[in-house]
Amino acid sequence: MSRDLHFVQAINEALHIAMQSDPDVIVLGEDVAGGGGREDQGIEEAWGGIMGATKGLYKAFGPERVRDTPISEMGYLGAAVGAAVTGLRPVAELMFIDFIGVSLDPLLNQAAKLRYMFGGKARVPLTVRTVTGAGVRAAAQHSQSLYGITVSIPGLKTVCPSNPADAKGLLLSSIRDDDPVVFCEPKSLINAQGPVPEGDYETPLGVASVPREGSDVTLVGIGATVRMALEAAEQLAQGDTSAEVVDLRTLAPLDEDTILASLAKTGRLVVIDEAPPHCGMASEVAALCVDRGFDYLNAPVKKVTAPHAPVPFSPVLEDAYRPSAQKIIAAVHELG
Amino acid sequence: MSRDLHFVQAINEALHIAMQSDPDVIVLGEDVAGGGGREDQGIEEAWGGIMGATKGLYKAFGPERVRDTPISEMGYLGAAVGAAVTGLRPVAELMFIDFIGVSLDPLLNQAAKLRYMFGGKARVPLTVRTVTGAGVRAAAQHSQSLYGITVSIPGLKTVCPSNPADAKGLLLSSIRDDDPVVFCEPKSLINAQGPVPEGDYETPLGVASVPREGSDVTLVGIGATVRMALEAAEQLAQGDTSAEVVDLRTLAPLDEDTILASLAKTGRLVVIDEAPPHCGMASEVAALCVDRGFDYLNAPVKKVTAPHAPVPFSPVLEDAYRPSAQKIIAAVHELG
Amino acid sequence: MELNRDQLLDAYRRMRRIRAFEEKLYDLVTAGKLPGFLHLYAGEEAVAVGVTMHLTDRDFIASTHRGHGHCIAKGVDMQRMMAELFGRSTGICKGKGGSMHIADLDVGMLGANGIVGAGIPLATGAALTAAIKKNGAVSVAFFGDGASNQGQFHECLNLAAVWKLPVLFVVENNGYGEATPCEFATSVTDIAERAHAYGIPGVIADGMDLFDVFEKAGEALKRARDGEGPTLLECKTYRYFGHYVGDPLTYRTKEEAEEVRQTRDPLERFEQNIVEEGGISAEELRRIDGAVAEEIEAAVAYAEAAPLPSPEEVLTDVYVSN
Amino acid sequence: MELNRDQLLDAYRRMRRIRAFEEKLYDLVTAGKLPGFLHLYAGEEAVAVGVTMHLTDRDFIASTHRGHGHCIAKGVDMQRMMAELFGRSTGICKGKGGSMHIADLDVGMLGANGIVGAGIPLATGAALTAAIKKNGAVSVAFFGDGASNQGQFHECLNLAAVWKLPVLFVVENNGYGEATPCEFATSVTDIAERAHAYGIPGVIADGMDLFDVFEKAGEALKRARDGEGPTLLECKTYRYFGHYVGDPLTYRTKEEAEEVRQTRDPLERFEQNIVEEGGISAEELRRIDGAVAEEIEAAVAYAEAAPLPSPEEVLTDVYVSN
Ligand SMILES: Cc1ncc(C[n+]2csc(CCOP(=O)(O)OP(=O)(O)O)c2C)c(N)n1
Ligand SMILES: Cc1ncc(C[n+]2csc(CCOP(=O)(O)OP(=O)(O)O)c2C)c(N)n1
Ligand SMILES: [Mg+2]
Ligand SMILES: [Mg+2]
Repeated sequence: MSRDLHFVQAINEALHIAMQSDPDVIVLGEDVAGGGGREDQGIEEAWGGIMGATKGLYKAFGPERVRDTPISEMGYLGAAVGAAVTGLRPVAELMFIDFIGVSLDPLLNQAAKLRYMFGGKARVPLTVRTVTGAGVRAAAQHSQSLYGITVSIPGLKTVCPSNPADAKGLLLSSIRDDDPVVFCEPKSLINAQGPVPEGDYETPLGVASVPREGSDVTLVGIGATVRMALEAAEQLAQGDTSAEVVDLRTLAPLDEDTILASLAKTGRLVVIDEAPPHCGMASEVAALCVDRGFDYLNAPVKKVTAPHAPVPFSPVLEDAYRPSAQKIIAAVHELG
Repeated sequence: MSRDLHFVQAINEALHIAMQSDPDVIVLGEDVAGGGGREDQGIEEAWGGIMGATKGLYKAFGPERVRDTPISEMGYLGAAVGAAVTGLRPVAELMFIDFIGVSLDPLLNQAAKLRYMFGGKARVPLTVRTVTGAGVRAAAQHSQSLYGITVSIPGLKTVCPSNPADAKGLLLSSIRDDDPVVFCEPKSLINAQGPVPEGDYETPLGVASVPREGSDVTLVGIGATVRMALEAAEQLAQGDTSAEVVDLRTLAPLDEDTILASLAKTGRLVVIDEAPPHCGMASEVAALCVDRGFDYLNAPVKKVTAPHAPVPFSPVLEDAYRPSAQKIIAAVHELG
Repeated sequence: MELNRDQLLDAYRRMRRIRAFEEKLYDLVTAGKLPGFLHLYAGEEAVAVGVTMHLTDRDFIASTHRGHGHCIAKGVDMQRMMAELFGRSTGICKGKGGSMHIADLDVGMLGANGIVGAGIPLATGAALTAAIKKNGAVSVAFFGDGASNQGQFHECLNLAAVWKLPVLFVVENNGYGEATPCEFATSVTDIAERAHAYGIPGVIADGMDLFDVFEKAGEALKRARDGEGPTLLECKTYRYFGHYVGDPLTYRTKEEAEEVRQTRDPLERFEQNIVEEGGISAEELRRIDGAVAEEIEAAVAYAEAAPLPSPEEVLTDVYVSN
Repeated sequence: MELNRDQLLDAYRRMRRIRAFEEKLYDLVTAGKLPGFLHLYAGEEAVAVGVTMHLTDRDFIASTHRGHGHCIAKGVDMQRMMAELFGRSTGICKGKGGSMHIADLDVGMLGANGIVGAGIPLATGAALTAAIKKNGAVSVAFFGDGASNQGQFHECLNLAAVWKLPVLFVVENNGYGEATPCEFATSVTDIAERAHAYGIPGVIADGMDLFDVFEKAGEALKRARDGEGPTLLECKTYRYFGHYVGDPLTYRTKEEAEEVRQTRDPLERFEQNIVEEGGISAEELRRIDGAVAEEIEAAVAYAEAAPLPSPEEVLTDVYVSN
């Protein structure tokens, strides 16, 4: 049975299920309860996370397992790594992925590398939930799509769902995965609605989906750009171009086979990413195409990304900055 | 007039010239003097930087302009941004690029974005010198080639020289550039020798070089892999394959035209990078080829990179981990 | 340190501007007229004003996500601030920055900052410039109680202490970091205590009392200008609105906020004091209030009439060279 | 806290092992037999041993780039450590880690760490596990004076304090961070002072005196186990060799190091003490020295004979799932 839920509710449901089903799962981050521990003052879990994703966890699972942290991302993410390697399964919230600037080391040099450096002895079952992308006028330091950084780091996995049902299933898989996972929640989707199955289910990591089949061109989307790709596909259909849409879902490990299978069918590919163009996922997918997919290619691979600029504040500028169905269609037309 | 100098000596010379020619240039970092300020104890500039790159600066320019910092990368890089935006031209040393884990924010969210966020009012003439790459048995946390991260950040420039002469000229350009530059010194080249012109000269940013011309295949190298590419080209020549070698020199902004011109000539391209394969420079170059260079391509673009793994310690493993002339030749042969 | 009549009136005017500006923003956001996220400074006026009264345009300040008050106190033009918040091309940052990135280097304002704690190294660096150029300037980092748990706080206080930089670290302890009370996140009651860890003076001021802030900031800035190094000044204060406009404020009681407003409001206390002892009449102050209200209206009018940026602006100002 | 005869001998043996191991490494590197960069712990033995004597395998420690001493004290197998340093496949990390990443979770050793300060959050996290699982375990973070200027130090001491975690923070103040004397980089004379910033006890121990370290660590660990939260323990110590093997040691005088060896050597002071007051004979200690020397030789022999990893190993152990 499914019901329509907001993206953030799907996340919340996954967290409840994960904590329910495994006592080693803990949740920590800034204001994940929000004034947790003030029951005596009649105040309890005032926020449940800045987006509400952790609502109800404090009441359900108590102060030991649901912890508001100081504003110390490096410290608490690092502590989460230490906890993960000694027997817990922490789900840490990094309020915005932009804050990786003050907390990269625990991911880059610890979580990602401990297992390897220790010759296979360690497991780091850590999930870092974070929010990515533009679209809500949050400007340059709260709107980035920095998953290209985490994808580039061997030892990490990176996930980015495009809809509520996947969000729930992928988060459950991420939490239960024994490797460190960076779980990206696109800001512009937080309040998007969609059908979400009830109960406990896992959407496997490393497997892309094909939300729309087509034969003339492949549109590869990530998180928030999947909807743009679907919208573009819809409009292209009216002009007699049949576009197939691939939703990467997991950015690392990348489901190369699904991308290549689609390319084999269509011979043309456009990849759409909210991030700026260089050293990101768009280039990664293009590089895959020109290596393993070379024989299928009938046209250049086009990237529709943000420009090589920080995210501007003004709505006019931010709208011009982001990818859109229009830009995707223009790129498809450029393919000839 | 040129003389043969070690890479690190070329760097040192550039720093002397830069400080000499502009009183706003300051140098700061951990042990850039090393016990600077202990003249009364008969100890002065004990180290001159861990690699010796800053030797003699303390004596020549004094304690105000040459500053040993506490082990506080985020703090002193952030302060360097603040100093840059208020009138100095700081050259900060980040001892190993791996330490970006504890110091990303000043680059990611400050240096790179201030000008844009301030509507064009700020200038951030900051240079961050750092050491990259494997090859000296320094293991997982001291051997990374993380410039893919800085390249992905709009607002930063990233430079990586492959020889002493370029190191000097590019460093002078970087210091004098009004934008923030991350200057990468490949660890395995630090003691490499080569002819270095005397005096003050600048090698322009954003311009690749072609250290070897050829007609059958283009080998794109970065920093330490340029030598590997040249070695491979030499060996390929014996098998009647004429390889052209492109040395990127600047990773951002990328000299797309030089790459494409070479590809137009050869129709085949292999890109070689010390970094792991995903979301890095190798994918970036491949993506360029399959977009703007599509019409020139006669074969897949192959990436010769480190594997998707941390850098191992054991010499056998580290040697297997790194790109090599052999691997490049194998990739060229794969192109058919 | 005595304030003369002009200074008293100036202090009042600056505080009133901040209060009026923030209240106007609250209304504008609530009416759906402003994009983005706003963190309002109302309640904390005495801190920004008490400190910046000691500064000239050559002195730099670095601010936080809650930056409007610091900007206004430091002299950033309110019309252009307002235009920025409306996302207009005549905004102080051409509409590219928005609330969390308002800056104006011309008046020594190094920017609001969306990264908690990240203004601290910027101010430290400005102090380094001042020290090396020996130009007599000082700098000030404003930041919150929550920010004092960031690594950047620690690294920079130590750095500034060993280098004896002319910088003042002002922690605005408003009792909360978002929804979390200070005592749940911060292991000391008085953040000024943390000065011990750096061998520098730690001073507490009543952040709701302009005179106290003015005096203690003045002493600290004198030390800084005299080459005696940094000070950590904790101002105990309170924010009247939520963490951001839209915050449901479920983590504190209405009574708590009401009581502060009734008993500790920085504008009212200041008024009481200067009317009683400074020979200033309430009417003068009401005239200022009126003039400020007009300034704010004019700022809104200016902003609303200002042109939007053109989409090509997305690509400019990324590099000096473009 | 009294040490019985067995404990005294055990402490001596562990300290001797560390000393002998490090001296052997110095010779091996100097002879060009070992790859990579080594940071030797000789001189600081009393710290690692005095602290870890209070721990069992269930308790975790996190270490630094200067980690061999902590490993040996915590019970990591010396043969497999040596094999690791030789880059062999039977090394404790299969040759993948090397000196700066030696780890053995089975004995509660969370790894040496190449990132200054990065062991601190790992130990803090281990303490969080202990607190949540209520398994009575504690954890210890060892780090240097230089590391106390890192943001991670600050963030974790605060975090551990507000959460009252069972963790001991041991700062090994050996007077230098690389070539820079502590007082040039660190704004307080006694790093223990920094405890004030977190409202936790700050204690100074003579890091060259096993008894003093043992006693003060014992008290702090008792507090931790009793749920009273973290302690910052500063051990004043000294490293005999350079920062790394190869360091030209131009930043300190020969006399300085010589004097410490003559007057404060932790092994000699300990020996004097236990021979005089502990009823232990010098001969017994010489027998231990001999046995340890044999252990070290055996470790080298083991390592030299051990197989190299096969190149395919590069790709394993990246993920659990591969
Ligand atoms: C590095 C970082 N972490 C978290 C946030 C999200 N955030 C914005 S303001 C804030 C609270 C700051 O509290 P405090 O420093 O006390 O300042 P106040 O809001 O009370 O003025 C948080 C957690 C951020 N912007 N940057
Ligand atoms: C984040 C980081 N910065 C710098 C270094 C380089 N480095 C390695 S050890 C060291 C000195 C550490 O000093 P201290 O903490 O006092 O430890 P000690 O070496 O004296 O034991 C430095 C700067 C590093 N490894 N990591
Ligand atoms: Mg606050
Ligand atoms: Mg030290």
